[in-house]
Amino acid sequence: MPLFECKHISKTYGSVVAIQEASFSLEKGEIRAVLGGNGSGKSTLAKIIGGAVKPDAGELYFKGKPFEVNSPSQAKKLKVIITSQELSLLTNLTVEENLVLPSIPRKGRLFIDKNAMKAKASAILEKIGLSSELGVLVEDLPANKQFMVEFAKSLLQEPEILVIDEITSALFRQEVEIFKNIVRELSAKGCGILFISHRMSEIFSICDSVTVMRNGSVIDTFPISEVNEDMLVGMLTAYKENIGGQTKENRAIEQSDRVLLSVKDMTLKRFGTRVSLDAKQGEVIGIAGLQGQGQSDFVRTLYGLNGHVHIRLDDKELQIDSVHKSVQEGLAFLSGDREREGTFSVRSIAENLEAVNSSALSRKALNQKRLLDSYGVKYDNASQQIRNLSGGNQQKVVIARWTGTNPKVLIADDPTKGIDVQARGDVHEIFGDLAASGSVVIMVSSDDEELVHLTKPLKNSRIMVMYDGKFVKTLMGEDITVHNIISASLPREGVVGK
Amino acid sequence: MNTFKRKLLNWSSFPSLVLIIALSVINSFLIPHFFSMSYISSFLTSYTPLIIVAMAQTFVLLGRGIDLSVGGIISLVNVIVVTLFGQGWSFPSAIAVGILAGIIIGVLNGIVIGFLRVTPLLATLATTSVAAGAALWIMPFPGGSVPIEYVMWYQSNVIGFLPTPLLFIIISILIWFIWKATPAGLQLYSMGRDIQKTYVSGVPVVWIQFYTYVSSGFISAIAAIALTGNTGAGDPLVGNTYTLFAVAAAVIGSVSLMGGSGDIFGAIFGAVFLGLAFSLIYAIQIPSTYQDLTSGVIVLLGIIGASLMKKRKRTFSFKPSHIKPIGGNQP
Amino acid sequence: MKRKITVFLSLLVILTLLLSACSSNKSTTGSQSNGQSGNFALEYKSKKKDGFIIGFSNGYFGNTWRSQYVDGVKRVTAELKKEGIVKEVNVQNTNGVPAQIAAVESFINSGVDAIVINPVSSSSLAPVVAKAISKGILVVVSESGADYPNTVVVGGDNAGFWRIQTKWLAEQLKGKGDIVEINGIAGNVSDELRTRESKDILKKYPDIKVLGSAPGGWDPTKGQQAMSNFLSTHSKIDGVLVQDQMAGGVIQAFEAAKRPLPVMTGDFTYGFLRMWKDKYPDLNTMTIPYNTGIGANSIRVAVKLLQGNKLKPESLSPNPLKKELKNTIISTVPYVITKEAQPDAPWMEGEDSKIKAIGLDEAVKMGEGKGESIAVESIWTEEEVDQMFNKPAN
Amino acid sequence: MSMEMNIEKSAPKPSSTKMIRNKLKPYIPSLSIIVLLLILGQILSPGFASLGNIGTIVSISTVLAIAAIAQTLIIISGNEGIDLSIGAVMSMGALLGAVLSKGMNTEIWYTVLILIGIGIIIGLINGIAIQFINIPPLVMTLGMTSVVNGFALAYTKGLPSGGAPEILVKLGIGHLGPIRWMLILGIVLIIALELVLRKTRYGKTLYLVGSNRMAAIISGISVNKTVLLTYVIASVAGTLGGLVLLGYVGSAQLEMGKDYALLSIAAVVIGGTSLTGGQGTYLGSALGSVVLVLLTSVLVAVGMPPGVRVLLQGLILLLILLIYSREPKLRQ
Repeated sequence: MPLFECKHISKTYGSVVAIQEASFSLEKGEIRAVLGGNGSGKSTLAKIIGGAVKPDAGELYFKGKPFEVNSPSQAKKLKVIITSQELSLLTNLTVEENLVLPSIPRKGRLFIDKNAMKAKASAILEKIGLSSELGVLVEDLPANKQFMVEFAKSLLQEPEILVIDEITSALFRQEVEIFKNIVRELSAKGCGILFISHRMSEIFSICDSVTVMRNGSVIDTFPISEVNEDMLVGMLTAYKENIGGQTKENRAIEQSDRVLLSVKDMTLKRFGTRVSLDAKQGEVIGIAGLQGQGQSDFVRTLYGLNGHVHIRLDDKELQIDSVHKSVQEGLAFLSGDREREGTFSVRSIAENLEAVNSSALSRKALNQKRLLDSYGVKYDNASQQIRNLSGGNQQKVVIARWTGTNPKVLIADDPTKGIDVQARGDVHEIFGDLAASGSVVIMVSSDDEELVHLTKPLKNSRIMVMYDGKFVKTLMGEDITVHNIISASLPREGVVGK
Repeated sequence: MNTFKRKLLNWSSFPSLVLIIALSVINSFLIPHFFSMSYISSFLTSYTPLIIVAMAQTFVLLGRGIDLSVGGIISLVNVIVVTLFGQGWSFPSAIAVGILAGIIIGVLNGIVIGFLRVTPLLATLATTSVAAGAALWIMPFPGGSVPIEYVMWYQSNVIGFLPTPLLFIIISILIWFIWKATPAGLQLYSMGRDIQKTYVSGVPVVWIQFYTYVSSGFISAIAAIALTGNTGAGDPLVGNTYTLFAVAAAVIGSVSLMGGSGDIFGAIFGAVFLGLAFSLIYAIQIPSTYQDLTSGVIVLLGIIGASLMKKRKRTFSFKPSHIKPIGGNQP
Repeated sequence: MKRKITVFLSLLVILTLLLSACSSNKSTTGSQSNGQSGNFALEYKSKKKDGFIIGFSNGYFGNTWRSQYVDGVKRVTAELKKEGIVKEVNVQNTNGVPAQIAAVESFINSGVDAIVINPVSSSSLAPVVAKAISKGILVVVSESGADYPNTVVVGGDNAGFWRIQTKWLAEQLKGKGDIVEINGIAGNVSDELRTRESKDILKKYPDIKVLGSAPGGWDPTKGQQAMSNFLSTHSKIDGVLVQDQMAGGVIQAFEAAKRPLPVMTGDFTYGFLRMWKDKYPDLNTMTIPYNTGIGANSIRVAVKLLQGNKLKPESLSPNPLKKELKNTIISTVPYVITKEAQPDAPWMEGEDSKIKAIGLDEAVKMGEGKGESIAVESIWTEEEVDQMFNKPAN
Repeated sequence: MSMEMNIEKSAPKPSSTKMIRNKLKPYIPSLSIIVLLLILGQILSPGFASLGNIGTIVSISTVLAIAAIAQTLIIISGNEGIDLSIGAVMSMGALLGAVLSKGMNTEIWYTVLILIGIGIIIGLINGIAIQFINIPPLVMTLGMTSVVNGFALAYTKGLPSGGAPEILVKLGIGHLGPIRWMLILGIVLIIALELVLRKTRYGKTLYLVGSNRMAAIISGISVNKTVLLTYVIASVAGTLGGLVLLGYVGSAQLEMGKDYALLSIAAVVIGGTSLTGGQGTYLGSALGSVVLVLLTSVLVAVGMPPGVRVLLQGLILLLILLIYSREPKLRQ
């Protein structure tokens, strides 16, 4: 008898089918990877299992009995826990308060037992290597630590089924190791684990089996030993030749020595440092570094989000005093945080597309259908709300919003976060095309491999590594490797004066 | 010592405390006997209902709701207590029924907002009509009375020098501490910050919402009992003016309308600030046609002042402080 | 979950009981104001002859009637200050019971000699008034009815105001027809006193049918909306019994509906009178100023009392809210304004001889140079006030 | 990308009837309540649903609908946007309108100009405090209410001179043929506002700003300008709406527009505009205004003790909200 079983689950949002007749089962102690492209229904499936989304049809069984829950709290009572990239942490509470929120220890049935709460929290924090964060407000934690706390929160609930929805994407290497150990430990105890991730290396290093989903359907499930990366990717997508540029030829980009964008001694407020950058026409620049070393600060400052900056663009000296000005001058900014900085969720796809073009720049309307189709956006009609699209499709609309205006410089801050392999390849291709047409692309990514995939195949490209608010290394050509990025990212004597 | 200082400076209610101190200094020059016991006791007699109703509002605001029905509840409780007493009920039992009525309106709010998911602003706008209409129906015309002993007791000192109104405030604070000490206290703050995340964390959020509105109804009823000690009679329109002042007091006390931050002491300070502002206007003889303008400007300055002080604390980052990036590169 | 609710509810019950128990604690016997049998205000013993400080608390502020009422207080204060009798009159406008209590408390704390109060509630200011009196402060209730013990009331003549107008309307309709009523604020004393009166009068005219009555809150906007509603649902409306400020709104409603203007009561502002004279000379209406001078009158009476003068028994009438309490000087309506002066008309029968029946032209003339929203007003002269008091003994 | 995929991914266009139904959908609740209330009114008081009365009710609704202009725009602008000061601003517009125009037609343009100026100032203060000092709109406009009321009182000393110029009275109660000017004004406003919201750059931007402020900033939209402009338009609509109110009532009175603050919020929400911003139509708000006016009218027409009327009004409003103005369920 499987530990958990889904039979013919379906769910639609409006006219968009999220899951269609999905079935699979999970054994006791099994670590199962779930792999799928954008809108393949992984996250919806996770939410259905966790009780936060109600399926339209289908049956769920847990330990052989029907699993009928009406809320996350009921699922939690049955020890079916989900932990997701959409963190469930409340930023105004402390770490320990967040950890115990699902089941607050009580004394005398009515009151909170503060001591028990602290004890419970410190035990788990020690396990994940964050004991020093006891009592700290979650809003004061960096993102990677927030993800670890989110993970710890699920552990505290002693899961028998644990669904992990892409929480490793923001973690550091050493944290990923801790994470893997804990997952293995859970599995040894008999917990069934669903691991949703795009990171192949993680999938291959911890999972026992893998379920592939596409377009809301379960394609198949394999023991991990029977598949390799290429096979999986092949199953995910109809055009495997584009993935990550691995099999792709170097693109011919118009050679140009003309400096399109030049920044001199731009101050990064948070670090008190000054940085400079010259970018030539057609260049793709990857910005790398450890989490929070100023990569985001750099691109955001450059875009005018942190106050006045002085730049030289297309042979013009410019005082950028607002984002509006940046956009007018041909800068574009793509954020990976779609929900907050990308989409206008209650507005239509068409309005989302026109946000920059007609609202900010008052230009003539775009050819929307052509744009959407050329990026392969899956949609019903352009007047439907964008929130009905899957995450990856939403991000494509946001990208189309910018490329439709022919920007001179495209700045991207971790633009492929939470996007599947296939869409990621599409995005890289779009960036390459843009550079080929003479623009500059500057991209920050938390994923070193991604940066390598983006820049390596291109001639006019480099990776700049940041540490403590400064550029510490520039990698070009054959030097562009994950290994070199990591070694340049780490603090070394001579680089950091402290 | 240093951590105490830091804690104090970071305390959400600190700005309103500063406002109170500033206004007290001004008032002490302009109002004779400002620091006398008799002044303080008469101040408390007058403003205790406002202080309490601001606390009631705080419960709801913390959970990212709003309760516009508090004024209606006060009127309703007031006329019920007076009417029942007039019909020969014992005063304590009349009070018990009155408080029950407050709770019932709170329950109505809680059901409509928590379970049936109507926007709080409009739901309570509708229930305030229900409460106020019921009050007017029960007592179409001001009148009746409560035992004179009760009025005397309310306006005297309960033990030695402790003014009785403080007792009502203390009871309300007690309710707050009970709330805070239970899981519901933690869940309230978390719900105020993000209801969806709190729901996903397995917290029964609709019940927490329900409790906040019931508590608000209950505490507003306490405010009504205090007010009845001050008026000694029934009046179907008596609570009208409290609703918006309660919101203003809470906001001046840095209780966020966005939920999840602030505490009950901020609300108390905010209410005291309003009281001091009005006292100031009564004391300095402003021409009557300019009084409304003056009080309006003072209240507005209070709001702006509290906001500015709060803002100074978070200088870094252009993002609203309540939403932090998820997985972005910023710490 | 059920357990939680039980715990929660029982907690509420316990707290409720606790609170009830506290409240029933009759801890103080207290010295209840002054033990004397008479009325403190009527028996007021003068402490000084001049330089009085008076607190004037006006419990509602938000229409032009009140503005003029308060303005009257200021005008008479200026006079009295010039004479040196009064040192200061601190006028405080507040809205709502709690604010008015606070304002009166503040007067008590600042040590005034007398408080003149236009209470926003006929009942709810009793404790604070009693507190003031217990501190030896003279309290005069102005305009609005309230039956607070140990006070003197200088009351507006709500009863007379509405009695005469209702009678007039009934007479114009010759005792027969369909009318609608647009009243003030439900739960307000003045409105209650007025509507009681019209009910009594209309009982005597069985053939006059009241089609409906609606509260207009003395707000012309609401009055107009109510009238529009009546107009649309009743094809025949012969008369409208509408209180003062809303009369203009009623006319607008009729105009908008393109219906002939009915027999209706009017407004006492010069704006209305001029409109009546110039624009609607054929309109069958009348008006009685509900006297904005009552505030000024109250101050005058308060000063006399402060000086130790005693009111003649015949100056006092029973309190409109409590007949056995004889503490009220009715500030009778000064004029009855009809198209032509009709002093002998049936509606004037039995009314105070001080009420003057005047014609529209005369009334308009009185208002020359005055603003549209100014109401016809009459303030007692010092002599008139003197006549209400016994001659000083010395 | 292959052609094959394009075909697969662009779904068929929905039929035109379906489009129309979708467009009408947001208005169905208010329209059905209007019909229901008219029938109820007709039963309780024959003649209620007559053409004349419907005209009257629509005209009365126009005043509320003007307040709803401000409320709709501000609520669409998002970020908890709400305007509690609109009632006070309208009262002030009426009072100053009477005083400045001295009741004369000749002074009307001068009056309008000054009122627009004052509206701009109030809107700027509101907008700046909300946008730059981060004061929640509810609180800022609440504070502004007492300041505006206080200002109007101080300026007029509570005794406004002048009156309603004839031209305004004509607008307020006059007819063009069989149709009331107010009805025409209402229709003109609906068309104008819908055009502004749908066709102008400001309108399109407003929806985006209301939907997601941060995304709007990133997209290079001048969010501050849009929000400030919205508060300014709202206040100007308020002061000029005060003139319409003055014409409708015929005389100025302190706080005569007081009730419109909360009523307009209710109208907007009944009209299907979500309080979270980024969505909504003005036509909906106008229909919501009609619903509210109709509700009061039915209750007045029936005749009952005042307390009961208020109570019933509350219960019916609650019922309306329950039927179709509910927030999404927590569980999707």
